[in-house]
Amino acid sequence: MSYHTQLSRTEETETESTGSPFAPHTEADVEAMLRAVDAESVEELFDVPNSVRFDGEFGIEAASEREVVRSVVETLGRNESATEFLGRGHYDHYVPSLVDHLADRSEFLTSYTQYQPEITQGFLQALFEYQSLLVELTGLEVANCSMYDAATALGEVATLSRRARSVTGDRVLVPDALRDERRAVLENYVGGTALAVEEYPTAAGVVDPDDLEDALDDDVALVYVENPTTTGLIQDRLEAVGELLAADDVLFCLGSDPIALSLLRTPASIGADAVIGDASVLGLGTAYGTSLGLFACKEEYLRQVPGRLVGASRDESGRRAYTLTLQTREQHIRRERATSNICTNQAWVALRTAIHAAVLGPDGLLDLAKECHRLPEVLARELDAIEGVSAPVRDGYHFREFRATVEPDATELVSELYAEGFAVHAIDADTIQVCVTDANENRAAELVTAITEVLD
Amino acid sequence: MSYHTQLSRTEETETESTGSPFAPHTEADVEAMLRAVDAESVEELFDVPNSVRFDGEFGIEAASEREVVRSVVETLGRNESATEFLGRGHYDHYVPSLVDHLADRSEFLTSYTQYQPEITQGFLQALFEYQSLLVELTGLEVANCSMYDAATALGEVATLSRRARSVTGDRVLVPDALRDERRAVLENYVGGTALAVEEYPTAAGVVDPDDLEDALDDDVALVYVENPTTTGLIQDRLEAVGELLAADDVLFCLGSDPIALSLLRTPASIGADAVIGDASVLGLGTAYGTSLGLFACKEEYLRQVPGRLVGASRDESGRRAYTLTLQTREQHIRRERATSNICTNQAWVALRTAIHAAVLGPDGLLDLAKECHRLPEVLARELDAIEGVSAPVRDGYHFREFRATVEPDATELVSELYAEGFAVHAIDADTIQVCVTDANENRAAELVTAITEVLD
Amino acid sequence: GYEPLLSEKDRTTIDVEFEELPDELTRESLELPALSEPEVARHYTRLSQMNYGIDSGPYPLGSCTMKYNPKFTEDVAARSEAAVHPDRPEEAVQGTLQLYHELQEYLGRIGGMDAVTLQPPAGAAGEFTGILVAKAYHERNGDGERRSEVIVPSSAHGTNFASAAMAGYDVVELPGDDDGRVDLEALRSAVGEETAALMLTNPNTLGLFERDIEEIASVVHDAGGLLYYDGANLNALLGRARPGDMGFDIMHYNVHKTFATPHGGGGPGAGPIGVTEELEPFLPSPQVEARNGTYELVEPEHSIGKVHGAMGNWLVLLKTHAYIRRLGDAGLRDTSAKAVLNANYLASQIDLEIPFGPFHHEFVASAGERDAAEFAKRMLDYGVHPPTTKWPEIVPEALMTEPTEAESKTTLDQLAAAFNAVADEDEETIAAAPETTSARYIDQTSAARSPRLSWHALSDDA
Amino acid sequence: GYEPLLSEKDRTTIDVEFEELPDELTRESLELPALSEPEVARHYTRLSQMNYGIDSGPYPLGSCTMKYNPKFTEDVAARSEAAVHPDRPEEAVQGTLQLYHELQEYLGRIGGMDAVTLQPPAGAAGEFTGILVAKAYHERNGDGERRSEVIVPSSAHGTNFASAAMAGYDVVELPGDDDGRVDLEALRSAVGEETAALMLTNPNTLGLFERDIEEIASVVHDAGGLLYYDGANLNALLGRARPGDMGFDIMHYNVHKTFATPHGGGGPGAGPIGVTEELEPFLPSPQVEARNGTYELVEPEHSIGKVHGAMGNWLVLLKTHAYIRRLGDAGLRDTSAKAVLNANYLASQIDLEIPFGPFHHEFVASAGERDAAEFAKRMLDYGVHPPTTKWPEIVPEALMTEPTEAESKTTLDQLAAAFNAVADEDEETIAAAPETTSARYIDQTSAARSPRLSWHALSDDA
Repeated sequence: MSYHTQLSRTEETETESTGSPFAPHTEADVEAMLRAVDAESVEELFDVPNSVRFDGEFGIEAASEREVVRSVVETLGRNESATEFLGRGHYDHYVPSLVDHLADRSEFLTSYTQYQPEITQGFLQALFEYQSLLVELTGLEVANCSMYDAATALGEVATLSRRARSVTGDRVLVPDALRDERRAVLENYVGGTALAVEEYPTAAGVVDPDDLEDALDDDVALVYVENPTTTGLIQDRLEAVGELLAADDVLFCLGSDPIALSLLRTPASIGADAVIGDASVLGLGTAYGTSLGLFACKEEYLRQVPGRLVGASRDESGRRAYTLTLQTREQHIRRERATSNICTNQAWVALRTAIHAAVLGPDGLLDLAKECHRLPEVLARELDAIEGVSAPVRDGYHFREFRATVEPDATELVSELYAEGFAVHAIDADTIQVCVTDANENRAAELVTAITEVLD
Repeated sequence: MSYHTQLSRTEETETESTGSPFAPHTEADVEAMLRAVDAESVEELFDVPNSVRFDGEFGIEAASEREVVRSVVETLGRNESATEFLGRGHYDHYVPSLVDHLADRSEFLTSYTQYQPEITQGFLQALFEYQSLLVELTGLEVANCSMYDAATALGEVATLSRRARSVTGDRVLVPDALRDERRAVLENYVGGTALAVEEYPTAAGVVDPDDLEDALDDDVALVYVENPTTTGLIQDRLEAVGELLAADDVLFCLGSDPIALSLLRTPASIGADAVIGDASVLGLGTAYGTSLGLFACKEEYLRQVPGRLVGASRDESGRRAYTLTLQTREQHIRRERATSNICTNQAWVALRTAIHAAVLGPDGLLDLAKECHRLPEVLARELDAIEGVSAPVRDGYHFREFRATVEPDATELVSELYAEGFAVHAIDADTIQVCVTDANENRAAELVTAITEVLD
Repeated sequence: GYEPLLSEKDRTTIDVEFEELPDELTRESLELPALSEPEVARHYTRLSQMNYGIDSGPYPLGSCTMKYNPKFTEDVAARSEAAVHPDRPEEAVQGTLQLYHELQEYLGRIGGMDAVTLQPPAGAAGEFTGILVAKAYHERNGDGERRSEVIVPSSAHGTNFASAAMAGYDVVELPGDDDGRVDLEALRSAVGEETAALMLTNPNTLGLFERDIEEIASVVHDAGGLLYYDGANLNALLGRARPGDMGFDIMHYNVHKTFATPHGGGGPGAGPIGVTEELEPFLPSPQVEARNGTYELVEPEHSIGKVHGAMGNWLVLLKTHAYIRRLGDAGLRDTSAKAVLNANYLASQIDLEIPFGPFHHEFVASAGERDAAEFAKRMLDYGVHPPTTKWPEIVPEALMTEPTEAESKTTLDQLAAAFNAVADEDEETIAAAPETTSARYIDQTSAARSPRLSWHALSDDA
Repeated sequence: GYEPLLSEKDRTTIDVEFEELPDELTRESLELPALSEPEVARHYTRLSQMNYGIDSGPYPLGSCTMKYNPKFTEDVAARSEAAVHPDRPEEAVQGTLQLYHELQEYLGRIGGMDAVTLQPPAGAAGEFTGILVAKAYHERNGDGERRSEVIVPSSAHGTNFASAAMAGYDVVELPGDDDGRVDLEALRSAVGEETAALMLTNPNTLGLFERDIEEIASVVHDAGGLLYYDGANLNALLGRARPGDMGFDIMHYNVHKTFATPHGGGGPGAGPIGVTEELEPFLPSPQVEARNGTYELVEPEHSIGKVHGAMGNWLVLLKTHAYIRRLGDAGLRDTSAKAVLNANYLASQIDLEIPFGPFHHEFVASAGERDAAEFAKRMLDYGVHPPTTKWPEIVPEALMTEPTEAESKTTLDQLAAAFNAVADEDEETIAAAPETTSARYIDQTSAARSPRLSWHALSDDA
């Protein structure tokens, strides 16, 4: 009886595992291989001094595939089941089934970075198309083929501003409404430089060019503005911001996402130098963190771009072909002088985003973006009609979400809504924030009813 | 704006659909194509007399992918959630994830019957390997590459017995314990012939060669025996049955399945001429009917076999290649003189079965089969310890399932167990039947508790 | 591409020993490949790469309706709630029964039939079921003995002949008219007291609508026969004409053709049948009926019994339900519009003789002097799947071509280019094909002459 | 294989008009491919067929640990319950937090570390996080200014250098010894008051265990520095030795290497880090802690803050959890056994110079007179993925080869045959490679000289 078939038995009978079910060796194989390397046992091959040899146990019990799946699913079942009306920078949209089926093809999923372009044309082309999507959406000339998430992309923009010769100064200005998490990541990314992060005042994230101007001085290297804001508002004075910043040697970075960019003013048209954000609003949605950092910028910063870039070239037969390019920016070539330390990025999520965008096409994207405006407008109006609720809190154009003041207590309301199967943000003692997209709009009416009943 | 992108919009905004989301035509395409065929409109192309033109509505509302998935899943949610301890010819076993991932590859799933072998070698080889698996399991020389299910395979064996020159007679003998459904299908398959279906007596499906001998006469064409029985028993006198039937010009057909065959006497060794059964116990399990008919027989019946056969050949370069073979048996060539009308069969389920068997390997298969004996033995013993339960009802060797008598009322017990989340068969007023495999054994202890409590 | 057999990678013999059962109940040994999960994963991944599916490119097999299979229907069918045991009592499976009932209703409306059974597990099984229903009907009318014939046009699918014969009928072949359609005179002389049914495909396998369908129905009905509709070509008529309205008494639906469920390399499919009110009592058991919001399994009064051991290919039916819901009325109508437009457009772009017309969903081109099978093999070298060949025989060296609604104009142009390129090539080139496929031309004759049907039958050097 | 760009199939410009927003807030137009679902399905199916993955064949990229990715972990990560919003309060996400906590524990035990954060979204992010922790520790000790250097061996991964630099450190490169390992004398002279940390891979990128690891640890610790373990090669040591026991203070885990989560064409991965008790207060926020059976998000006392906007690449972490559970102690131990056996066996079968040894999980062969990159391209023609090339530089024309535990002896023999066949070929043949791939040799130099990074940058004829 062969060694590994003993293991396949554990699959079904759950006798104790004696090894890895994913190592294909038969006993005969092991013997032949040991003979070939002139060893008596596998242990002999470990050149590890006895003093640091580990002979303990991890105390992790092996389990059959069936048991593991069952157990993990049961544990996940401990999560409260709730329809999420949560947003604040992390958004869910319906992902077409085709995205899963195509992205899960093992030739994509189980491949590595495309160091051998001749046998990885498929992924390279998909990433080239992803870059092209972002170029179209931002109006900027360059997009890389992925960062980890919006927060780390913001960090990378900040360090880029440090390297770019056209930019001077040590101050990085971010909106006072920036999510704490993004700010915290940014602080760590600039921690190795002379840059310091400072806030500029906004009205719940909406920038007033005059207030921004007051915060500006010669020492500002980077100004970061989000559109839409984390509070769900569409910026209405970006052109003025762009003009203000164009005059200076300041890098103007806009935070956004591919759905918003399908409808809103292109970053290029308001003078942005770079765009970062969360691109996984297409293709993945919220997944407790798994995400995709969008990164695009003007061509003048090309040599300072962090991360992978895919470029078009030709193969020996003269046919178009794709390859990773400008690798001399990267850590495996430039080491401590690289533009970033990033190596493994989020290529597969970028593939999902590209497929989702391809399924939607330009009309589908635009219509989805329009729904992101309409749905919160409608829901806010309906909530506003409830006694004790005032929504939206601020006049303005909404995208996906809005804030509402509630009486008597926002925290209590949110907690009671959880019990009813709805998740909304509590912002402070009398403010909630509600996010509505195509992913949860089917339960919006029930949310209205639930809020009415709780406040009644 | 193109025509089909209007449709992709409906995907997200649920405005009314104006056509198929799976037809890729732009408006410009349609215009150019109409010009090419010299038509003003598509309607013009329909050569349908007005008198039979349909201008009504089906009254089926289009829905977005998201809506359809949500709605179907919600409706399925109306099924009571219960752990099934049901068997009686339909069995569940854990299907490894790899089976889904490989069988779902679109090159397999979206292909058709292998009429062009040069571009369908992959599926042909998989089916050849499936046939080989059945040949090994049955010990017979020939297996086809799929039937619909066990019941229709039984029907096909009966009509084969009619065509086989070595077989005479008009009586088809089946066990009195045969499932009604299988009997009913068999009746329909022989309805176009002179064959008549009759029962022979058994002890809850277990055949007694003496009783069978009493039922035999010169007019018997086919004797069908199941091992294990629908009641969960392993036949213990098959060799005598085989000897009995070998003397006559009777076709001896055994009903079984690939897991049972991994452990039990090979049909060939007890003199069976053919084997039918449900092969989807590997690869699929119970799915409210979706199944896979196993069909194998001795080489002497080769030219009478129903369904597709894959054979080995060579291509022009001399390399081994596979092809559908002996197609002159089939309906598309032989028409009314074909061995069967079957065309579309269950190829994809056969692929799943083959993959599942490959993942298990011989040891895994055998161990799974052993568990199918051990688990019901243990559970029967535990149930027998409950006051008011006597299990198993009959001495013998069990496979997957067993019967138990219960007091005071089996129907009531079964109904109360449903309320507790367990499904078991009620056989008659005081008998239940319980099936336990690797798929539900994790809840067997809870079933014991539930039965104890209900009967308490 | 070449991939060794599993058995060439490993063949392990294990002794079957099991102390808990007497030796005479168990087998002695078992010899199968013992491979690890990574090896199995690569084996089948490579096999898949040696296979052509709809997602690989166009697949214009006439009469097979190979169209795009939407992926979301797979997700729905993969839900664990869908895979229940067939012996569950009605009350424990209301969700499944509701969907089952809805699909019965949808198909009835689409075909213009009064009642539908979903039980037949494939199109041919649907034919067999339909003929059994006809037979039961005639028998119930005391007419069973006399009505011993089923009439089938010569251009019909082979399954029609075989299904009728399986049900015990004599098959009467009906020659076609010069215009490729039913010859009314021939029909009149074929029909009589012995006629149990006429089986008809409409549009027929040449893609032609049987314009005289009402007359045909009268002839058959007047003689006391029933009219059976072979649904293989229904994709041509969705929302334009319904078999029930044309006078058909029985029809089957090929859900894996018309309703885009995957063909799965040859199944599973599903072949529901629809019947008129008169024939409803003869349908297989059980039917699903809705009563006061709950769903029940009901045995029709004069049911023929069963044609499948459980409820048919339920997972396939579930995909069908989801597909029909996705499209709705407008989507179904548009499906036929584009299928017919595509066939006509493609025909217009091919430089081969294409007799008859006007075409609906398909057409049959003639390879002329060339061998149609060789012509098709050469098309493989152009990266497309060829049409169905050598059938129907009324067209010499037939290339029966059905592009379906799911192909774009660009793809149709590529297909036409492949047809035309081969049409321009010399015999030698064509005969040497295919050159670019994973296997070269395969010898089917010798495979049939000395059949080797399992790895046990291969010698070591084979 | 060749597949046009989406933009070559269609480019549709739509006007962006939306009455509900002022014109100045919206863009003017949007130009993107407008394709139907069937067209999109074929596009990406074909692209996938032009890509090589682990399920296609062996992938012995040194230092990348490309091993079989079990499929069930994908199913677990695809569960809707797994995809919750990161702003859910603790009490609403106890299941997720329990798994998160269990994985922290598992990794701690496997690495011999006292505490683990799962937040870093990749291996390099783990390095950066680890160095930030070291920095925070030194700063807290009032030693931040002085300790301005991180020492990195010359054979280390490029990320080590870059991560240290990103954290603001001066990088001191440590030359290797003649035996391919750390030169203790060189280390002693490099270490000093300025040393914040030494970053080390063990086994190193030559596959060699740093036998003097305890001595190395003493040297660094005595100088007040910290020892950082680059976990890229942990697959060689599972259950045989633990970084924590060797004296490392900080380590990262590459779950997409050691724990078989898919590389995804370049991510997502995950790079958890483990630290000693002393460094635990500096870990990123939040940590998941278990208190009386409930799980809480806790900010460590002197936390460095955050290195990712949410909880890291959670779906990848979930797969890691499932994989570790599947294997358990024995499976993990066996993983390293087979990985080391495979590397040694493969090395024994290759007719090239392979300096140094004994090897653990990988080895570096020398292409000798040949160009390693060209050698690798030629291997593509033998249907296998070549090794990592030209690195580490200590071996001339390096072919850095890591077969992992998941390859069978048969596959290793095929790999060795590919190495040996190329080794026997003449320069011309090698230079002409590859010949059988979907693209021929690609000019990377001109791609970099005039970068074309989107379809907008392509002229019509390009």
